[in-house]
Amino acid sequence: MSDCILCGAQAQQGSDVKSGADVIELDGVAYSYGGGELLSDMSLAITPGAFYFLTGPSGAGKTTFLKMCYAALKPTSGALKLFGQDVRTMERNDIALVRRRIGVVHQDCQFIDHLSVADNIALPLSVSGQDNWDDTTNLKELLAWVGLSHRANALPPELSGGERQRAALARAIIMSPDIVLADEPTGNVDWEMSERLLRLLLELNRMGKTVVIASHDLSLIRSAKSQVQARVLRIANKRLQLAGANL
Amino acid sequence: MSDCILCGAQAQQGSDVKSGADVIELDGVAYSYGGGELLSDMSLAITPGAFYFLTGPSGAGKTTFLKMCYAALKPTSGALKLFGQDVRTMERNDIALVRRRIGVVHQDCQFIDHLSVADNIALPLSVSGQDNWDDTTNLKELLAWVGLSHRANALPPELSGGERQRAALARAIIMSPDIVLADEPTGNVDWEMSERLLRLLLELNRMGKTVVIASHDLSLIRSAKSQVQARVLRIANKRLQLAGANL
Amino acid sequence: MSALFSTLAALFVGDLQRDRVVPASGYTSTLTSLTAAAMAFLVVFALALSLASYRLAQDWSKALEQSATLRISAPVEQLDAQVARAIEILETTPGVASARALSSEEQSDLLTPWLGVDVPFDKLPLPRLIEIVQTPDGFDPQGLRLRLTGELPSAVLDDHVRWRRPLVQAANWLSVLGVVAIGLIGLTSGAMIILAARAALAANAQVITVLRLIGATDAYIEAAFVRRFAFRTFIGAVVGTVIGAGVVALFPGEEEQAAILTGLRLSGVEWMWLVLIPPILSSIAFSATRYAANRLLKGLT
Amino acid sequence: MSALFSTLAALFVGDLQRDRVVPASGYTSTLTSLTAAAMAFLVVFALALSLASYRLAQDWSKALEQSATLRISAPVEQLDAQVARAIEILETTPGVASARALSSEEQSDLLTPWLGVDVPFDKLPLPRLIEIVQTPDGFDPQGLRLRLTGELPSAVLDDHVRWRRPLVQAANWLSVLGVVAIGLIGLTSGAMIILAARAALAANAQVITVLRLIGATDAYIEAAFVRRFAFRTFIGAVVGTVIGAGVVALFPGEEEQAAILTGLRLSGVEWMWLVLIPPILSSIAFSATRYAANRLLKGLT
Ligand SMILES: Nc1ncnc2c1ncn2[C@@H]1O[C@H](COP(=O)(O)OP(=O)(O)OP(=O)(O)O)[C@@H](O)[C@H]1O
Ligand SMILES: Nc1ncnc2c1ncn2[C@@H]1O[C@H](COP(=O)(O)OP(=O)(O)OP(=O)(O)O)[C@@H](O)[C@H]1O
Ligand SMILES: [Mg+2]
Ligand SMILES: [Mg+2]
Repeated sequence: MSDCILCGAQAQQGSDVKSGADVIELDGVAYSYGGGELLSDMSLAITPGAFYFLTGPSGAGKTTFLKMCYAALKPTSGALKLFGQDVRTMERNDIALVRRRIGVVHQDCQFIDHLSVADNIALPLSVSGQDNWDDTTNLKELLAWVGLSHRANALPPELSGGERQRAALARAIIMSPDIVLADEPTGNVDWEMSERLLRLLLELNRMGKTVVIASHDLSLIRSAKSQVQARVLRIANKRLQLAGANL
Repeated sequence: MSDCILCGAQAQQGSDVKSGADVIELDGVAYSYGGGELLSDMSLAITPGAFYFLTGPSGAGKTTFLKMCYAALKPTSGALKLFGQDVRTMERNDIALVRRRIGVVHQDCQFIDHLSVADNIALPLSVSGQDNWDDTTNLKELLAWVGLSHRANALPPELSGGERQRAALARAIIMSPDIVLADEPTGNVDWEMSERLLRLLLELNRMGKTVVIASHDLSLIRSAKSQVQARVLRIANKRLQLAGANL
Repeated sequence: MSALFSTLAALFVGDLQRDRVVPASGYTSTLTSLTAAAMAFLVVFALALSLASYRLAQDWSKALEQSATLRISAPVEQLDAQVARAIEILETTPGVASARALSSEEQSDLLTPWLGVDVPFDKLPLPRLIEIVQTPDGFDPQGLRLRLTGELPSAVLDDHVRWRRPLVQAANWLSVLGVVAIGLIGLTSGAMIILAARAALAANAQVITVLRLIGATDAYIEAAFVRRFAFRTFIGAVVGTVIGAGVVALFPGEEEQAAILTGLRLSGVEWMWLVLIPPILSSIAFSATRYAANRLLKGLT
Repeated sequence: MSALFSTLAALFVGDLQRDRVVPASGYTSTLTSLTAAAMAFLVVFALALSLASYRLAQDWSKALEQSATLRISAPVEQLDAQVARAIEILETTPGVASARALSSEEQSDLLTPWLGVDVPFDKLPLPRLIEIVQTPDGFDPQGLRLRLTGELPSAVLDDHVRWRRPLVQAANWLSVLGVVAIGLIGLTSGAMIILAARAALAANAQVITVLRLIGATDAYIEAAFVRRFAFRTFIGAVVGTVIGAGVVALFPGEEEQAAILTGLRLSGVEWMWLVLIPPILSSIAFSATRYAANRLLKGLT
């Protein structure tokens, strides 16, 4: 299964990604949490600038798949490469560095509860040593975009469910990462807000970023497909399938 | 704003609820987290056996509203009565006892992480001293219904997002409570599963239980309305509004 | 006593179903046990030190009581009269418990180490010695000397063991210090156990939130935590006390040592004190956890 | 030394931006400070006890060195010869450092307390006393007596302060015990700080997860925690040491007390030892936290 060469966003791909090289490459990847295999024999090559949806019933392994894509889990068999590096040979430090190029929206959004929302969103910059980054403009813009300007100084536990998801998305994209992996980013927000978040992700994609979204929100997927050349992957019977035009 | 007297489920209302008395009664309730008022002047009487949806944009106060309904938050002004008892005069112990009659599905489902899923679901029974309850049949049935039979012995952190929500729902209803309050119970599950969970809630409602669901999933609401006399409340501009037939 | 008993009974009812809601192990509970063990161990030491120095002070006080002598030199015919008069004076002196003239045999015994048995003591014009037994406070040697010079110019007051008095005070003081140390250790344990309990409660904030959500009463939640903690502390304190007692038992006892130190080892009924350490420490834990749990719960809904 | 210095330097660079990711306060960090303070306080005490009993052992040893006398009674004409012979024998006895006959003035001084100045010592057939200075191990009194009876049947060996020897051993032993106690306290502090650090790390599991998620390296996370903990421990240890030193300074010193106890108070250069306590304790915390953080991080992805 290889990526579509017609993908419109490829032309503007991020400058620090080797041209043409796949950003995520799975080759016969399988995963098991200890019992039977949850995912097996998955092969896929995600080229820079692609836009993917990941669907499948609850418990199919969507989150597990995404966790492998940011090296939080290592495949129990098969080879997985991130930016051309095989995760099996990656040291803990390499993983940390690779993650700076991957923005992740976790399904249960996790924050540092004693830091304000704004500080949490800016944290990736501090962690990667970009403390001097001009946060007064960019951060404010980002907060406005996800509709959290008025909650910037709140603590994460004081946010509503949807506000947490938006904050998590803001944190994931503040570093302008090469890949954005989002796990149910619109699970707790209403239709208008999820449209708005989708627009944000589409814009990132237009800038050449690769986007992978796990979601079971069919209307979101339909809406995205009407705006971008998005591919829909489905996890069923432990395998990865490319869903057809009809979802 | 008073409850519809035509409500079909009222005839089969739970035997331990005073006939005709409202289970939740708001009279000019307002709430503020310290800043301005988030919710204001809300009046509503929920009769036993009613089925309500609660919608509104992210951050409107849906979770806050539900928290008041199980006395986790006390109104900053106005009167709120649960089963005829005014929450302002309730002692901590009274609150604990009232909660045994209210099943809550929290938006960020919380479990005791070192107890198995089955133990977590059975916990309300243990807490209310019904340890000798026949858990081999009822619990198993419940687990099967929410599709968690195969995960009964897993620990909560090992569950997928959707599995957590289903476990939380199972825990909320195991005591066969008079009221079920569910905050986005289908935020992380696919369409089939959310239909199934809805059927479970509808069945409870037919047994005379009162159900209040906060959700922004319009298709879920439409589906419910086709099966039960469900009312849709909307929080907008700090007020509670009864949404019309057209959502 | 019955409160203590019911506390202990509550501790040993085992791992009730409801107690499973509190994680059985964890760093903070290990820490609690270790703190209790360390504190119990130190209490045993402080107790041994305190009791030993108390005994020392007692012994030295006794020695002090017989530490003064009055020496009267006079022509043989006046000697008895002067001795009698001296005793009269002494008996009216504040701080003197009793006074007694030594017999000539006693006097010879005192001199033998220096002169050997060959010296014909009975033929010598030896002075007479009066042994003065003092009250614990002792007398005022200057005042006594003044009184004596008038009537008995030959009398020489020898208060030669008087220098020991500050030592007795020091020993007494050491004993009090031991008790203060025990108090301090108790306070510190209390503080540490409170903090450990709070840390554990904070670490289990989610457990508590869940329990409140599903309708658990404060009493239910409190009991689960309090039992766990009091039990942990009890076990820790027992271990600490036993180890401490073992080490103290290795100390030189009174038999092997001479009178002054009288041994750091505890003796007889003193060992009974140790039995109190675990219940006292776990009572501290009991109240500390109860207090911490109460405070935490008040903050939740 | 330079490692220590850089550790200390790292401790005092203040609340760096990155350190904010670790909550500034919390029960476990208060607990860490308190543990460090309590432990430092106890170390000061144990140190004072150890040093005081060491001094005591030294003093008593010195007293023991001059504790034996040999008494020779003989007809006046033979006395000098017998004394000379006795000294010869003594000087070849193992355990005897030196032996010296007392002059008659010294002998009179010894007797004055008992006999007064009126007794004509020079006219009495007094025995001669030989003072024996012993080596620290002392001599074998039975063996010496046997050797003496053959040649000098009148010689009486008086070893009357010999009973003090076990006391010196006891004091030495107490001093060693103090050092052992310091070691134990060090180990216990280490264990408690490790546990407190782990408890804190466990309490901050979410912080660590989030940091890993957004690409923080192990070194970044470790440094934030390690600094916080070493600093907490340092502050606690300083406070504990200062309070301990204050209390020890209130102890009776050598001036006020007689020779035997020689004061629990530290003297002169001994105070310098205390300066070492905080850096040592915070080094323990440094390694303990580093170890705990390392272990925790290895378990995360
Ligand atoms: N740490 C774990 N240990 C054991 N099993 C696990 C663990 N994490 C997840 N699982 C199991 O693996 C399966 C897949 O989980 P995953 O979270 O990937 O599902 P998902 O597709 O994201 O589902 P959802 O849509 O509900 O979030 C589930 O059955 C889950 O219980
Ligand atoms: N503890 C708190 N302290 C201060 N503000 C809070 C607190 N909890 C919630 N809020 C704020 O109150 C508002 C309403 O929160 P609430 O959780 O009720 O929203 P919601 O309608 O449930 O939204 P969502 O659909 O996103 O879950 C939000 O703006 C939120 O930030
Ligand atoms: Mg998932
Ligand atoms: Mg909400």
